[in-house]
Amino acid sequence: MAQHSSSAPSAAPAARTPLRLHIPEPPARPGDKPDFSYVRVPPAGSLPRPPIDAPERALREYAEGLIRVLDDDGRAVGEWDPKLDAETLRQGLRAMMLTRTFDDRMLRVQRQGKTSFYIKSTGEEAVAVAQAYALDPDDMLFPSYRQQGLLIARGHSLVDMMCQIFNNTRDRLKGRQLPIMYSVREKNFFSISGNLGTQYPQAVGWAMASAMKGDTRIAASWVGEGTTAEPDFHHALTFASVYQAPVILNVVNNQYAISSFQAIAGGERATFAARAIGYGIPGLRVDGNDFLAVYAVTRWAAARARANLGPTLIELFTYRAAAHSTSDDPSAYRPLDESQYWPLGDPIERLKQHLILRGEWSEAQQQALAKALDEQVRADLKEAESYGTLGTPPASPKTMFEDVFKHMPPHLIKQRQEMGY
Amino acid sequence: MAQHSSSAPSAAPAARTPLRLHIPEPPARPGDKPDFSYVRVPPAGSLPRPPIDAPERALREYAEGLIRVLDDDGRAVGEWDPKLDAETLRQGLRAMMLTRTFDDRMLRVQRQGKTSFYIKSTGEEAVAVAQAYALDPDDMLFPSYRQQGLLIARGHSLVDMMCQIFNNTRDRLKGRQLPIMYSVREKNFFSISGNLGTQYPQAVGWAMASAMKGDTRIAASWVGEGTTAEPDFHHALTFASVYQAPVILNVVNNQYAISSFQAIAGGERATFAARAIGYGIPGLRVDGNDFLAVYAVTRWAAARARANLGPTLIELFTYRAAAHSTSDDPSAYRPLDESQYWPLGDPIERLKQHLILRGEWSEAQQQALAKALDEQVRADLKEAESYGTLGTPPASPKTMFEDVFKHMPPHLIKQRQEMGY
Amino acid sequence: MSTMNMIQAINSALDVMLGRDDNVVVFGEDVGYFGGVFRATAGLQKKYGKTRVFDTPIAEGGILGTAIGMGVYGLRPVAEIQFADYIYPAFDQLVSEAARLRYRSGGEFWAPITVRAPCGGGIFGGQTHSQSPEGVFTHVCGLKTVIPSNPYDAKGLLIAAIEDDDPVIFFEPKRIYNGPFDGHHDRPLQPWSKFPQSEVPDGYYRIELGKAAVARPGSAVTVLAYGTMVHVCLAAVEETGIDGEVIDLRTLVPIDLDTIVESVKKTGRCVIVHEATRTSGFGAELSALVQENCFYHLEAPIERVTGWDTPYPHAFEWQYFPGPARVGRALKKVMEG
Amino acid sequence: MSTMNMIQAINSALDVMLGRDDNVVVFGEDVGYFGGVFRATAGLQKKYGKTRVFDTPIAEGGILGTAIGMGVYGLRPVAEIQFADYIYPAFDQLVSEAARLRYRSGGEFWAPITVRAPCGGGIFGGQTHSQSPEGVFTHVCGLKTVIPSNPYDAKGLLIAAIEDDDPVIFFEPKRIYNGPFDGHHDRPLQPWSKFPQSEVPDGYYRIELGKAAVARPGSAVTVLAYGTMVHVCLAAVEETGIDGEVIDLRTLVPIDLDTIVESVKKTGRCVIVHEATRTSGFGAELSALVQENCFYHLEAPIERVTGWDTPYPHAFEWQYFPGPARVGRALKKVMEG
Ligand SMILES: Cc1ncc(C[n+]2csc(CCOP(=O)(O)OP(=O)(O)O)c2C)c(N)n1
Ligand SMILES: Cc1ncc(C[n+]2csc(CCOP(=O)(O)OP(=O)(O)O)c2C)c(N)n1
Ligand SMILES: [Mg+2]
Ligand SMILES: [Mg+2]
Repeated sequence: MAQHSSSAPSAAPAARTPLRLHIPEPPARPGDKPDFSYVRVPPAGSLPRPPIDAPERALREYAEGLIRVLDDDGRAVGEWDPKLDAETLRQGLRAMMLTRTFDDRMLRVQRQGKTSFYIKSTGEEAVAVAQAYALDPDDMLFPSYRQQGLLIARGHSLVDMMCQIFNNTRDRLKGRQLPIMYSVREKNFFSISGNLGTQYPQAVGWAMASAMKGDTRIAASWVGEGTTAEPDFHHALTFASVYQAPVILNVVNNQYAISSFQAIAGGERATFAARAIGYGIPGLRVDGNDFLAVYAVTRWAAARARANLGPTLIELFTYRAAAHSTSDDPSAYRPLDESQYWPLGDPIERLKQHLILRGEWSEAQQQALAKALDEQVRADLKEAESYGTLGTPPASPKTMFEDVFKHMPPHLIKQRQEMGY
Repeated sequence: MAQHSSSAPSAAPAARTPLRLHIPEPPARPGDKPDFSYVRVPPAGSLPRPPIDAPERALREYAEGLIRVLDDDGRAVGEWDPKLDAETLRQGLRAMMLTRTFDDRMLRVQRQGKTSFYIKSTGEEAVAVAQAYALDPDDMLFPSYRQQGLLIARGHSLVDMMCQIFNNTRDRLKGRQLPIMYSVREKNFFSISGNLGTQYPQAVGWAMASAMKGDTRIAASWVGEGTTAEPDFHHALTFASVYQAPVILNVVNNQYAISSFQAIAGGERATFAARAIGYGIPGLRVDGNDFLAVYAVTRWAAARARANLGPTLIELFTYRAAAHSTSDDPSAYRPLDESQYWPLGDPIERLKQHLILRGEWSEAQQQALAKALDEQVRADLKEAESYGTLGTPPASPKTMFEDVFKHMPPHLIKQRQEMGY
Repeated sequence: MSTMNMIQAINSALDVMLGRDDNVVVFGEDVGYFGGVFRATAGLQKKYGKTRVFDTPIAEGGILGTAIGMGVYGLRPVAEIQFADYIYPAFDQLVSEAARLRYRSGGEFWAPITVRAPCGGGIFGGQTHSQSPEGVFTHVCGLKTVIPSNPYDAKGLLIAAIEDDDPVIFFEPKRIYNGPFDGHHDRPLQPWSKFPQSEVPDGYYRIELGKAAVARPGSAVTVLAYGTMVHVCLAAVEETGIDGEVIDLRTLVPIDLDTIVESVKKTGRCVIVHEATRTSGFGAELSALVQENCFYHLEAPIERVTGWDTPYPHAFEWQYFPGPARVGRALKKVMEG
Repeated sequence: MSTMNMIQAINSALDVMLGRDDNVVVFGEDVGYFGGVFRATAGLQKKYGKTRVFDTPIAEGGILGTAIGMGVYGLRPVAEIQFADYIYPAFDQLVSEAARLRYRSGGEFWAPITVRAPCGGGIFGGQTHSQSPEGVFTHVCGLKTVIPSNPYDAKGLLIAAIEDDDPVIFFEPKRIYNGPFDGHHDRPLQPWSKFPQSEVPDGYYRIELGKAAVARPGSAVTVLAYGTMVHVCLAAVEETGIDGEVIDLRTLVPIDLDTIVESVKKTGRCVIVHEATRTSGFGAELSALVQENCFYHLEAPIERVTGWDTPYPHAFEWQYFPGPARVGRALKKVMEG
């Protein structure tokens, strides 16, 4: 053998093929016919409900399947049926409808120039509402900006929400935040951040603290599928896995991140629920437009966390039916009528149909309720507007120097004086 | 039903159990008997070699198994045997031995105060050497600080490496870097960073660029298992998956990150190779002390990348036999003799045994080679020391203002003058 | 020559560079098919193809980490961070990697990347769509920081940034994308087309990094500003009738100290204006430099007019934004001082 | 009362607070069983248990993200970042979250976290174990930044930081862990035990954040410094025989402006010293503040002595480190100026 150091020999290289870069694309662009052939929709009820102490390894099929309870006719089928009583379901239906009514009204209000910005959750109401129902009221929520349904399901005052949206004299956030960036401590609803995903490890930290203290409350957090690419997603899963934190980590896969199709976030090669596998965390994929399935899966994860069996990742498979926000125009990047082709339907319609099928609801009741909710929202709006809208200063600008620190340091007092206060 | 909004009802909460936080622990601490019962060692040859175009989904067993070629007697068995000729193996053995000899000598040199710092790769030589052999010389390497074997296997001058370690007059990094933070452009060996993991997405970006240009070169990168918790690990896997970058992402699981056992990095609930599953990337776990297995798995991943079939994550399962660095004392956190119990043996011993078994090597040759290498390293050291050691200024301090930017801007010229140059 | 607003000028710079140099690639969140949330990359994917102009996952650190790798390969990546407020997840790749690579490798490797990020307030964006984080980048040796104030400069500087072999952070004051906002939020915005700086050559030209421009010559006081604040300062000078020399820094690092010192030695007075929070903002460095270099010429204390040391409060945008009234007060104060 | 070096004083502060308040938790990389790479947490896991003192994954952003969540729950997390050079991956959680939480939630939530990080050079750590990044944090409203210069202060300030309901970045100049290094690297280090500041009460006491200390009274020139540089400045004053008043800032934000202004008004001269790179370092802010508040008292330009605007070069440590010779030259210069 050679006695002097030499380069590593490489096996005779065959003529190499040129490499090429893959850039994911959505199946349809404006002008194209909507195409959801990439969505595999298994029959409702086809997946069994595992025990809450099943090891992650035994749960892999849930990361790639789709847990569904409501079938096409609105029947609840299979082991995952949470068997909720009709009154609870009517309440859930009502909360979803209230969320949608609120969203629609606030969009109009923004169009009228009474506020600068709004974000709807249309088509995704089951996510927030059913999950709020599946959790206990003292569980701590670390949401993104698209889970207003959590607050509504927890019975928070719409007037209070509107006052934040208007930044008016009753805005509890003192005019400091963009509309919809709620913070409602008494509902255990954490301050929403404008920076994507930061709440995810915070929820894990909160849950770790709860476990350190021998408390019984768990935490839950939400990000969009686009946000899973952010580092805080990885931080949250790593820490949740290592310390077996009692937390539910939700990924709301509504197919889009502003204009980007979910393949750009990594949805082409694996589901978002599958991300959990690599951390030894159960990943469950659920039909996000199926109130019963969302409720059941969340209950399962909550029970698991409460039993010191650790975290769960839930991918809520749904569709963002509206624009990203009032600053967005989806017709620039996806077919105009795409939402009508979404194969998992509308969460409100599906729950309504289920209740009617059970003989617990009727079209007439539905219409009456819709009207009542509309009136309620209008009345609340009237009250909220009486405290001012965009352009009504929420309070003295003097307050803008408060809460930077608990106690105002000299340099801020001086700057406040410089401003004239 | 109630007509007014109300809180989400929660199913009657059963008496809740107090939560508790899980803190992972290694199986043995100083004074305890070493315990590697957590390591499952499947027989060599038990896993088949899949075709390079196998879908990720078909490769899951590799993320949790352990690909091994050399059995306990040193025989190469099973489909993964790369069937390397004896001369190549002798070269590989030589490069591993040279790496170890170099490490041992440099440790001594540090102890003598001739340099400030050193990091050994003892016990992990097969990782760097076999992987260098499995890649082509023009493939781009983005290593961590523990893959000096890559440079040695690529035939880089030891004198040049030593001059960097000494920060002497021939230090190509002009005295700017901590010892061992090599950068060797002509060997396609990227500048090592002191910040963990940053090279991972950089390797992906390099590979993306290669693919954009229709080039044929691929990239490879290395991090320790502890570093997988950093955000750049997630960035790299996400981008590699989305764009199907021709890159090999290696995780060297040597059981420790300074004092932290791999469970603290998340190794308790899943393997590090399994992280890949969630991104739809094949994750292969390999016996990192088995030269043949490491070579074979790397060749497989390289062939896959070259065929435009995308990235691969390889977990190299090994053991850090030495201290983390010269600043570390492992007897403070793990049993002193732990390395002797490591179930996967020593990479040099195992390859030697294999060659002897094949009749291609002997103990006498081994001893002669060891002696020759020791002499070579001593001779090189003598030369390197002739250019200076710690405390010999590498060049004029004037150079410290160069290379901050390509062209020195006025404020740096001024600062240089202020310093007296 | 065409009439362009700042978005069009930036788009044109990218277009020119994509056309001239095959190694230029443009990417970021929503940058591809959609053309960016501010439309800065509109039409470019269609023209140059999906591997030259493309969308990325929402991971600013991943965007810049891969950009550095592409730069090491030999490309000239131009990455967009959707809002400057979202650059922080990429901070480590910028500070520890892009800025250090040439130095630590003894010149073997470098990161010829350009990072574009819309910055600044005045658009009712609330605290996470209004920040001006340039100050922290000026503290990081190895990074260049550029902030244009008009379409002509934006194009010329962006081309120079892309051609630069060092990492450049290119902040775009989004408030002036459509017109030179002077802080009078209650008056209609004048579009760029009414101003000469909207006359932009269609092809290639560059404005050297590191050179300030005198936006308005004057003799009474030197006003140092950049980005949106250049226009605010011009208005304040106009309205107070104080003959201020308004210097548009354009590049913060490397700074054009000669132009600053020459002016302050002439006027003997100096007002520094930026939108970023005051403490340790770039104004502090400017103040230190001016007093170090012009101490014996200064006739009054240097004044800083800046954003307050609070987050940008949504409803108090105009109390926060350093408008012409505040700048005017500072001008009067230094004239009296 | 015991004799403690800085590591022991920090360990004692943590010990006292873990003992006093069940909500205090201590964690970070290698912090648990091992007790930290600098041994600052040695013995604490054994004493308080694994859920009070523990190791974390290597993810600085995850450490601070979870710390914020724990703080929201009601704990008082004390997180260690192994070296200040590695704080950047956590930058977003610090800047966008910890610093903003109280403000954006209208006071509903806050982040009472303490982030300990060894900083500074002079230990042959090369460019990634030597940085002094305090400047960038002082630009972030909502964060407090503290840097002690001796064992007594370190313990008292750390206790105050832990008890503070706002996020505090607590930088520990690692060069003075064992003794007050004055920059004379060719002389043997004097251990802390030879100095009165090593007399540290065993129990609880606090030093209020936001208050500077006069390390040496003087009348000729005001010297502003913090951390290791306090000792370098004391040596420089001694060696030049110039009667400098050396002020140890201790807290950078909120800054003790009164003490600074009072001194400069008395001396009429000012030298500012830090180890961090010059451009936009905290020295720039100090210079701006001094000239804004003491303009008419200044008799010479304010001088800055700082690290150069380059990474910390391993082999040129002592050319980079601002030692007593450089400080001495600046003292002489301002006295002549
Ligand atoms: C760190 C950060 N980067 C970028 C943005 C800008 N941004 C706001 S929403 C959004 C898309 C998020 O998509 P997804 O996570 O899927 O949530 P969805 O809007 O669909 O609910 C982007 C890129 C941001 N707010 N924060
Ligand atoms: C961002 C960052 N955080 C922390 C450190 C300090 N540090 C250096 S090596 C190390 C352990 C790394 O362990 P691992 O990734 O397993 O690699 P190994 O040393 O075992 O090869 C740590 C924490 C660092 N260099 N960079
Ligand atoms: Mg989405
Ligand atoms: Mg390791």
